[in-house]
Amino acid sequence: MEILINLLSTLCFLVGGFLCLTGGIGLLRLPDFFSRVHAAGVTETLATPVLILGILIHQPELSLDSIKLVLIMLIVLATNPTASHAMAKAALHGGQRPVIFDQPKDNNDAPSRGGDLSKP
Amino acid sequence: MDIALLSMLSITAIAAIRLRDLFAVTMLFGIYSFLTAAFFLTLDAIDVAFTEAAVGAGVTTVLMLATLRLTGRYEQTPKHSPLIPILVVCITGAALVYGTLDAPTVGDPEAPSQTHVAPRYIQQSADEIGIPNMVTSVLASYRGYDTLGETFVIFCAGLAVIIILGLQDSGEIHPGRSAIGDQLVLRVVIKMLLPFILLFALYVQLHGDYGAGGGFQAGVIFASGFILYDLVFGEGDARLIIPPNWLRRMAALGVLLYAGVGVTTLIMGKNFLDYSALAESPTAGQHLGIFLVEIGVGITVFSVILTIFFAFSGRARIAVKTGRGGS
Amino acid sequence: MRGLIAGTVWEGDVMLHYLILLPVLYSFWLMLSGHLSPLFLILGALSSLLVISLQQRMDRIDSEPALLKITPGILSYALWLCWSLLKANMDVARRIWDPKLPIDPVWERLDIKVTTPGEKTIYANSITLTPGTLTTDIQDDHFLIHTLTPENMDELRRGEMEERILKLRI
Amino acid sequence: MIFVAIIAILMTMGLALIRACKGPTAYDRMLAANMVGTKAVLLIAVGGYALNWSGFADIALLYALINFISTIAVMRFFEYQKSSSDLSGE
Repeated sequence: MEILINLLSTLCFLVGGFLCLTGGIGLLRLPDFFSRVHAAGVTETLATPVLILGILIHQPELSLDSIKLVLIMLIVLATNPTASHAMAKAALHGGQRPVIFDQPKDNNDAPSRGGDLSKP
Repeated sequence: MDIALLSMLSITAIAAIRLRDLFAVTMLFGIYSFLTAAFFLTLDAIDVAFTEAAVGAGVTTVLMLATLRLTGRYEQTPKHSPLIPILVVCITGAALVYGTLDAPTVGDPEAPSQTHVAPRYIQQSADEIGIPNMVTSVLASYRGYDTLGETFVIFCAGLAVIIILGLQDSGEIHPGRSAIGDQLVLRVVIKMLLPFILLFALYVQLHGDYGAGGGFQAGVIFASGFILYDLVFGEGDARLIIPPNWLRRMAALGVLLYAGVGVTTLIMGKNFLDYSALAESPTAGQHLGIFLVEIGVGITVFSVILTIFFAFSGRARIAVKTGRGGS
Repeated sequence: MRGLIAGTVWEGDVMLHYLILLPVLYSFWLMLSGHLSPLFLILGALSSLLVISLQQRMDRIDSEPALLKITPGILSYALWLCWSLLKANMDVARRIWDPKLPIDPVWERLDIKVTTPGEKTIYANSITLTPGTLTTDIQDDHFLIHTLTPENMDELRRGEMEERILKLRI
Repeated sequence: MIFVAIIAILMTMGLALIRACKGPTAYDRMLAANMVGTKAVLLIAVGGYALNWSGFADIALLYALINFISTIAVMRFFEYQKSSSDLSGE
């Protein structure tokens, strides 16, 4: 049983650490602001819960701190997309436009660059 | 971990100096604060880390940004050569490093800071004050004078800002949406989150005896909650909820509460701020005294920080208005 | 009064909201504090009441109360969201580590069926929470979505997430 | 094993720092700063657990809240700055 717990928590820490790094690499590699938001999302949406899950499994017994860790996870999950969305909207409002490599589909309803979206 | 944090700190600092875009510099300072607080944690200074997180990363960033609204976004390129400042900094730094050669190493049991009053605080505070968190008992009881002085300093800072920038009453302000106030998601999430932030601040205020926290941090967090509300729902609404003239009175009230506790102990025949006079048993008196004093600190810090924020943002609004009239 | 989550609300709804919020806040306090001495229980109750009264003042002044609604479907939605988060994360992580960086960002309009502010918030935040998709703007009848790949966009257009949110009846 | 996670978090903070220094736009810096903040929350939660700091959960909770507030503040003032500079540009 103990071996299983150790194995599981180790797995959680490794996966969480790896996901964190993925986000960091993505933040550097991706070409424009909007795609970088996705990279930041990877770290925040999965790495945080996985790492906190790792701690929860690793702990010998439930305590007040474990409840607080769950609260932290919930707050991060609630605030992070909000902040990302608000940043994306601010960037849009500030005149940034996403880089789109090519437009294979000819959607009529697709917003043209700098079209009616930039309504203040 | 220390080395990694320290090297990141220096990278941030150098980048902050090199950049001319003050917005970017402010954000880098935010990062710097986060790193500093993490560093304090590795030194096991929980209370300091708590303060650094609340003040350095939260309120300072907001106030610096509010200042940037009043000034400009870009720093002017300096006209003089950087050589002389660099020389001065190098000499001072070298002198400081030379000074540390004589200083005892961290954790040396023979160091003066460990042999003077610290043993008494560590060994006897639990008996004398009856509070598990030593930092709180040192801050509010042993060093009660210092903390009273600090509270006065904060109060005076608030006064100075009001005198220089002025604080408009809510009469001339019309409630309205702020620049990013039309963001639906932000409004909903913040309205849901705000009660929890405020309750967390109250928890920090009231649990200073047991864990990291106390009046200073709690006041800052409580004020941050209102600043957040102001940022999203517009300052008209925020000023209706806490009118600026309340804030002025509350700032004075906090200081008066603190000093009043001191005067009460005087009247009851003990020294100024010797809380053991407040109840039959000395520890119960200490508990009550520290509790009241911390509340005084919390009220003052909260109202002064919010006052400063309102004064800055109100000033910025006037600046924009007159700028528009001129063009 | 205009509610921030449910559309139009009445005074009674608002009172009920505070009645729900009070125990929620008090349990939050208990989770934070962990001290069960009478002093701290009373202080917690007083603090919760203070926060509620401040909240009430805010609601009265901006007249946009955010009403809590607890619906039974929320748990199953959360589980489903976790599962789709897992899938999306693996996909994006794979693309980031791929030396060729196989991304093809799309930025398009997505027509929505959700109407109330609460549903819109949950939908927009769920989209943003899922890596690979990002809500950049919210209008009355459509979102603007930025996705890393066209497949992500097609997934959204199929509208499974939206159906599930509509079933929540928030 | 928990130290592998800590090192990974520290490295991620470093990578985000590089992005914050490089820019190029203010929004990128904002994003990087936000990410450093969330990584600090994680670092305190994981590191605090591993090294047995007392009260680490409180501080991580505070960080999570403060990080959000400062991101919103940066955004708000950035928008404001832009709109007022537009005004003066007219």
